[in-house]
Amino acid sequence: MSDSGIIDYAVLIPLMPMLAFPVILFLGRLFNGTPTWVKNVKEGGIIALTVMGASLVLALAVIKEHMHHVGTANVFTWFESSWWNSETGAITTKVFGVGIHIDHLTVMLLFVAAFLCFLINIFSIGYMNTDPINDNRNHRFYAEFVLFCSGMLGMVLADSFLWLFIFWELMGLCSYLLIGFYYERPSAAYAAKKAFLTTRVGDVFLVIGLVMLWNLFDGHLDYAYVFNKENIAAVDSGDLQLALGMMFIGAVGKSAQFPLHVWLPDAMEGPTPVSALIHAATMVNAGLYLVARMFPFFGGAELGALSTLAIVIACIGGITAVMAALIAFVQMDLKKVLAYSTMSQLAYIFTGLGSALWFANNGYDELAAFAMGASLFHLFNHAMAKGMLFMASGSVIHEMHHAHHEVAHHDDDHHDDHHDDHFDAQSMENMGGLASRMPITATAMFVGSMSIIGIPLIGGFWSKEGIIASAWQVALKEPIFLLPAILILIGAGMTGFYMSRMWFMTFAGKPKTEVAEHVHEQTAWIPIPLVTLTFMTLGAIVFAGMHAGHWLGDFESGHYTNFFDGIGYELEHVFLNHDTFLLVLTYVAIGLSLVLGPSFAMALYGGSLDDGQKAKPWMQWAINLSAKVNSRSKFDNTEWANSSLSNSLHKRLHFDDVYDAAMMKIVVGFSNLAAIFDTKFIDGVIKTIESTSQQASQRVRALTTGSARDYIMMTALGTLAIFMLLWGVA
Amino acid sequence: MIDPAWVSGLAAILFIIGLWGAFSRKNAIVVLMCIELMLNAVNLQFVAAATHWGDVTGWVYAVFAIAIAAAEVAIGLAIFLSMYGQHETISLDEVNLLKN
Amino acid sequence: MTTEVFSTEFWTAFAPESILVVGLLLIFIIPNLGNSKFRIPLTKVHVPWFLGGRRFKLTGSPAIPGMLATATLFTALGMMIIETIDGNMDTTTVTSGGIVILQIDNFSRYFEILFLSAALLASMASLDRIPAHTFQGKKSLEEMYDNRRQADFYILMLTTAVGMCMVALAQDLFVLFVGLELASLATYVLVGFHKESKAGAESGVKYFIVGSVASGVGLYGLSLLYLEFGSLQLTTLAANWADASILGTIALGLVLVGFGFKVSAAPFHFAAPDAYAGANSPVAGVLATASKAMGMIGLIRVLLVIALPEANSEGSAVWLYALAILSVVTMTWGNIAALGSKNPKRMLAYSSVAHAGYMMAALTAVGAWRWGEIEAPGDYAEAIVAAVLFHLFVLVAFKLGAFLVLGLLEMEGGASRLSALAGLARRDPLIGTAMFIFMLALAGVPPLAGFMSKFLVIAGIVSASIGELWMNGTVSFSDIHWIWWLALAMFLNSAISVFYYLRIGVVMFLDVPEEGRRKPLPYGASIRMAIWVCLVATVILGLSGDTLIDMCYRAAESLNLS
Amino acid sequence: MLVGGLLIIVAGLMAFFPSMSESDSAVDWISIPLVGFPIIVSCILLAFASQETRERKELLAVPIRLFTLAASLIPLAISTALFFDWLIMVDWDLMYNEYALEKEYVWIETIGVSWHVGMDGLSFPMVWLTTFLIPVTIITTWNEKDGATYHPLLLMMGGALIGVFVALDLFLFYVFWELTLIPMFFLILKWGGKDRRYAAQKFFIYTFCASVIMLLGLITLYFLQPEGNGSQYGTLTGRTFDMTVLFANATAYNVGDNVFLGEDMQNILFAMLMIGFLVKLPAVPFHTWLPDAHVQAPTGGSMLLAGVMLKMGAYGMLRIPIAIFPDAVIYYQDVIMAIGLISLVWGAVVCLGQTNLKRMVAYSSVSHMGVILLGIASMQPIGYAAALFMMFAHGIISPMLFAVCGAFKHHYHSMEIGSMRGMAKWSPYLSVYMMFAWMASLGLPLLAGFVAELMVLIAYWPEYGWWILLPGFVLAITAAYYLWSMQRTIFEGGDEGQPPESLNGETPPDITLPENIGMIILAIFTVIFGIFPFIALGMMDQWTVAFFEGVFNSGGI
Repeated sequence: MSDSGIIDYAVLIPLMPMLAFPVILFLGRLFNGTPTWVKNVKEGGIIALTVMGASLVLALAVIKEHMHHVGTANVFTWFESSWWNSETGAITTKVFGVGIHIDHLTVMLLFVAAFLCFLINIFSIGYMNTDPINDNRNHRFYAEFVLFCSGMLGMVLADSFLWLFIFWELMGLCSYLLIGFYYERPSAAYAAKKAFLTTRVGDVFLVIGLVMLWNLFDGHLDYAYVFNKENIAAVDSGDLQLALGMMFIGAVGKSAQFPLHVWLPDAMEGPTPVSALIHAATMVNAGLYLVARMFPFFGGAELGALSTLAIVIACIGGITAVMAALIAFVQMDLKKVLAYSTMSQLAYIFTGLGSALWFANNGYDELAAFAMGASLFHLFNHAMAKGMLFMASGSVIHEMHHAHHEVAHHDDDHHDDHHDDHFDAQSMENMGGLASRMPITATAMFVGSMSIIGIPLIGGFWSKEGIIASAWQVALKEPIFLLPAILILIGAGMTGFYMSRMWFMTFAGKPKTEVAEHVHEQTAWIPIPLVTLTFMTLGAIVFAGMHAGHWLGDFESGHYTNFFDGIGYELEHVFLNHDTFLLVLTYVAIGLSLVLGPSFAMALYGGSLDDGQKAKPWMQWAINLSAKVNSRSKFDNTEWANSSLSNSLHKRLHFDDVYDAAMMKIVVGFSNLAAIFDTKFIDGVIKTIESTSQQASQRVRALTTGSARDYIMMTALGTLAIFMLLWGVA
Repeated sequence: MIDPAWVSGLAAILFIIGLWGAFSRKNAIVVLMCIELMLNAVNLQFVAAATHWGDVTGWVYAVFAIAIAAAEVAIGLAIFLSMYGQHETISLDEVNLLKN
Repeated sequence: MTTEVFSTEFWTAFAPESILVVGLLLIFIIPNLGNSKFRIPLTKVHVPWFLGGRRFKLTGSPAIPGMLATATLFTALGMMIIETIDGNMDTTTVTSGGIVILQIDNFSRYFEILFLSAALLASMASLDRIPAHTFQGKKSLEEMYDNRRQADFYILMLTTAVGMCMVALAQDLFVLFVGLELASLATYVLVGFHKESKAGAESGVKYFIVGSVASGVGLYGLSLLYLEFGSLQLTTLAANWADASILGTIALGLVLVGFGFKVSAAPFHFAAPDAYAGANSPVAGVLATASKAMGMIGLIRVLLVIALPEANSEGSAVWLYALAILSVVTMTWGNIAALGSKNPKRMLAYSSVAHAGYMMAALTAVGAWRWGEIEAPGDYAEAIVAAVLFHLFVLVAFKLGAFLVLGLLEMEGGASRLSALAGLARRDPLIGTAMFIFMLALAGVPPLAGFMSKFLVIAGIVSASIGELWMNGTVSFSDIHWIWWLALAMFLNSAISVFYYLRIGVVMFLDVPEEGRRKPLPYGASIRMAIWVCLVATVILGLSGDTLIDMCYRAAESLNLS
Repeated sequence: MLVGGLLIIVAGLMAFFPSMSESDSAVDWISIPLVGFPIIVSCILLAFASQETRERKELLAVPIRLFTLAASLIPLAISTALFFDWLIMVDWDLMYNEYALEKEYVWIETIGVSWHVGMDGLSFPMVWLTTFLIPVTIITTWNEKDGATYHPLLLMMGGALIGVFVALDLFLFYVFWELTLIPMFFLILKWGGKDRRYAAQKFFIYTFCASVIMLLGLITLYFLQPEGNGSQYGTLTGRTFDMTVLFANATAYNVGDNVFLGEDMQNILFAMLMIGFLVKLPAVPFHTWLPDAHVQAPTGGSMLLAGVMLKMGAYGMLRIPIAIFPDAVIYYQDVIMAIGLISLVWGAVVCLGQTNLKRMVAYSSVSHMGVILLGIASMQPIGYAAALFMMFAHGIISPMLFAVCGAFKHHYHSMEIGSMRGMAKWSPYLSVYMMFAWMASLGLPLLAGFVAELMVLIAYWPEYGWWILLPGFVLAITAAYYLWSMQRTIFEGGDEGQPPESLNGETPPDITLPENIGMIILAIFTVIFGIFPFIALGMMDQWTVAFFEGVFNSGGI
């Protein structure tokens, strides 16, 4: 089945960036250092931007066309494979192709990906091209950037799990390259390796899952075939659950969930736009996308047969949500806080998806649709907000760098190269009071944080409530689900704390260093995406009004024609729920995230700005409030800060240590043993054979004594021997 | 007339003595003599067999064998001479430059 | 065709051999031509007598004997090849008094060609190896020696050739033995030819003594055979073999020893390495190829022509186990000993022991099948014998070739250490490459002649082990005759042998030449020519051995084994 | 320019001979152009060069090099033209036991040996690969010392390798099989590293010992054939070494109860043949010759060794024992699987502990060759096709790996991982190629190696189930050692980089132009075959189908 129309050109969406990759890379090698290339083309940034813009336009066109119906297109046959039945001897040939598949899920992620890629490209031009450290390597950045975008867009558009995986790996590669962008830093090199390797572990399972799926579905991995209800029903659901479980491990790796989460914080070694795009907004969503893709299996399979997997997914989500939030409590690095926050929020979505899958598998179609919608909406909100947060943090870091540069040059002109040495531009301990100095950034950060925390009426609130509600609704039916349900509820409060902590430490209070006093917002390009996304986040109610259910596959249902009806329904659903339990739950969650978490944060880290400095009014109240709370409460957390829990939180709950030890001690140890076995044993055997035969040679040749008498005697003996032999036979 | 079997027996004994002597004696000349002994055993055997079969070829063989033995002695002595020239000994045990 | 000795037909048929003898006599005579006159007694009439006196300058040149020998061998060889190559050769049997003495057939001619080729190459090489110094002026003692012994050397060489031819032609075991002795006695002297050196004298003594004992034992075996059968005619013996008593078997064993020494089978091989090491290289080459082939004729005659069971009888040959054990011991011993040998000549000697083992394994295979069970046993036997013949012939190409390369090195002083070969490929790439190709051929690397021959030998063994089993339906591994394991042993041995053959290559290509061997190699036109001939033969016979294989088959067929 | 010229030649060939690939083509496209020509030309060049003095050799190096390159382009042009020819036809006629461009000339008629050459879907990709790699290798190692003899040796190697792949006669096959040893032996011996003496001998002896056993198996098999009449049959033995006849016999005699060879006979012969091929492959525990040979071999030697020579083992397996003894394959299925799995895991695990770059890459070859065995053990056409594609893909990727190692050695005089850091600063091109090659080798999608690995896994699962975790584990380990080595060469080193001590303070250079050209060609083809695997996979798939029809379906299973 193949549609025609705009979808025929959909393949260009990933293809254009992919083709731009070599162009930028090699032109960069050629033109590096020429002023035109550096100033006007922004070392490839403009080329990339053009390409991403074109992709975005095309993507929007495709989205418009396929908003309400599924579209598919074949591109070419990738390979053919044949199977032999050893019983009958029959040989069947399976064709495996490449194609485009567009449905609701695709549409949503396509928008997120294309839109954010474009915005972050704009941001990068501002961020990357003004830093001298990036001279001579920016073309590399843009090349890898567009390749990544191609991977992300391709993954979303792919029409089969295999092609999903292929683009998934492509993203992994780009992630690796971009984390290691500052290749000369050992920490970057280490982080890049770690990221690739950890996700690779997940990918291995994903491949195995694909292989199992391939065999279950008779050589098909394309959505059109595997999502067919009859085909799903024909499959043994136990096997299916194993296969999907394997694939889920891949998703765990990619989306940095427990226990394969260790790579994400380190991945912040990459340039900030990379963190924004790859490690917050798009690539880490790939795992979610994969799990969301599994939805039809749960709907189609035998009732309850796959619910174990759904529970596992939700539990992993719950555990990660709390764990990441805990670690985020103690992080001082601005980007690392955001990284842990990303982990935690992705975990929410996993829990939501788990609930949706559970519902789907147990026959609660409407609830499933709701939970699915909530999860995907959260994905959307989180992508927008987190992308913005990262860009804002990038803005902060960038300006801190500039300020540091200025300050350092002001103070002493004697030495120029000291400024990189000991100053950490990313540490929140060096910031403070930036709200007035960086109004746009502070606003963006403010809105973003609120969205993540789940402040009512803003961004993530709508979706987060849905996720918590869904999880609890499952928990009412399935007691094991209480674990993730409780965990994410606690996590909501923790989110409130660490996000507020981050904001207050950075923007409120007095500047903690001299550098922070000299910060200005001065870089062009950067505000564009920040402002855009601020409005996107604030306007989430609009998207919510299109009904969360819309994000779900069933296009026929749950789709309000009247826009304001939708908003009304949404508001009613959240704040005046007819189900008392859910109503209470909502307010508990609001209370936790809105009141408890931020209050603690204010108490610990709040404070007023410098005298004479004034933030924009929409933030000033929060700063004032925090100053008040802070001064009222005599809250001392030094004891807690020195506790062993805090220590282990600083050490990221020892996961990295354990993994490193396992790798270095066990695997490398075994490897050394194997190498020794090769050289000592196998080669040893050969050398022994050789030396033994040399010795034998010595012995044998020693029989040739040189005395003719001995030779005669041997002849005589030989005669005798022949004599005996012949006699014996005769 | 003596039964050829006895002659054969004598030949066998001679042969064994010759063979034994060939590797138990050191002196090259004695070894050469032992080899001659073996050849003589062959001659005796031929003659005995010829008598046994009443066939004249055996005699011819014996005559040829004697000629061969003679040639062998001639060459052997010449070779021993050259050995003596170089090694100044005719003890076979002491001529063991080439070995292994 | 049957003819009497010295009849007209005899001379026609034996023209090549006659030429050899004439050449031999000429080498006696020509150098001695001089202005001596014979005074008729009691008169003063001086009749020119020409033998002795002041030698003529032209005929007295020390170079003459070598050229004469080479020319003679070349002529005889050419005649034989022309006669044989088209395959339409008449069989000529020579009788005397009812006894068949000699027979010219494909088999004997084949071996004669082999012997003469080896002798020809050796004498060509010796032209440079033992150079005749014709230049004027002061000569060193060494050169004087060389000059004086020119005639001796080539006379011995031709004598060896004649003796070997006689072995090939003989139809009577005793005649065979006489020929063997003729050749042997000449080679004893050749081995000890360098009597000015300790090694030369010593090797001559050892080879002589052990050889004499072995031939004594063999001769005694013959006498026992005669005692048993009353005749030493091959046909008679073959016909009566089935009725032989234990005495016949014992005699067979003793005869085996005589030939075993010639083919240098373990444990009769001990003198061989010493002899090769002490002899000069072309002579060692002849020992390793022609002399071995001579012994092989004996083995084939005795074991295959005489001592095989009748075509329709059950059971395998009586010597099967003895020969199988002997062959495995021989090949393993040779290879193991060669493995550690640091002297290239000894190494080649041991390798030739190993090759003897391979050929004996092939002969074993002939005795293996149960003659009664097989429809056409002769086919198998012929295939194997042909393979052995092929192997013997190509050995002349690459083993003798290898010895000739060593001979070239000997021209600048001894070649008894591996280091003498060091850097040969750098000093003279073509000679180095040739040597490497000889080594590869010895190891049995395709597409060289050595591979082809080994391949044929093994194919022969395997074919005999399988026989015609495939006709009976399903073939199971246990149905296969145990001699199949001989093939495996052969293969394992060839695998071992690669070690030492390759080492020579490595030394030649990698190592730095030792002191005193930095200059280019001595030129030596004729020895190089001989090496090229060997090289070309090694390659050509490997690439396309059809003509030679056909010749071998015809030779094998003329044995009338079935 | 080169590529353009090549395309022109290809176009010209196709224009003049529109039906090159027709099986009854009157022109013999294989014997002389593909096999004879490289060998003869190289022999002439070698003989010519060897007689010159050292100074003259230096002078001659450039013309000889150019001539060798030109000579090597001719086979490439022919094989590429054939490739296009088949590609356009789409329906491949390169089926099992139906050969294109088949030619037969009687060679040694007494024992039934003929010069029988032809190509099918199994051999053609390998032939093309060989013809492709030789010019690439020559270009990449353009500046190797003693070029006057080095490059002709590479050419000779290529001719012998093509000979192995096109031979349809067991004897011929064996001849070429052994012939490949000789140029390689010299390449290692003359241009090798410090331990070259040991490595060269080990290489030669290992393979020779194994192939000797294989030869015994072949001869035994030969005599177990029924006698026949015809030009291919030996006039004296009545049997033939012709593979086509052998395959026909094998299928004919495997039907029903009339099993020609007893089960144990089949198994023993199968094992004997396999030993030869497994050592060549190499499979653990016969693999230790490979790291030594690679580490000591010069770049060009390594490229051909890894690129084509190892595939001879896999090719031979599929060509002879598996085709003739289908029952034995099933009998030994688990053993093959186990050997493959052990090779796979062992090679990868050992890699992790290596500090020598080339040694690591060599062990990774061992690991990848294990994948081929897994494909064979899967007993599915898809697995076989995957094995074939693995051979092909690895044939493009591994030369690049070794080209990178060679360039590394060439420019930094060291092979130690970690002896230098921050290579990206000094040698950006080399870093890019290194990263690319490493990524391709660890099976990154859209590069040639991925499809093969995936297909093997797909074929593996239904047969062996959860054992699949081990190959999966290896995928991760492979990534680990590659990433680890990159981390410590390309990355790190601080702002100034950390050049290796072996440079003695000189500035580390980037790679030279020839190396650049060679590697970029390899990289381009890695991508092409990664994105469009069907170019080669199409014929492989159809061949395997025909193979299964012809072998397993006609076997009495």
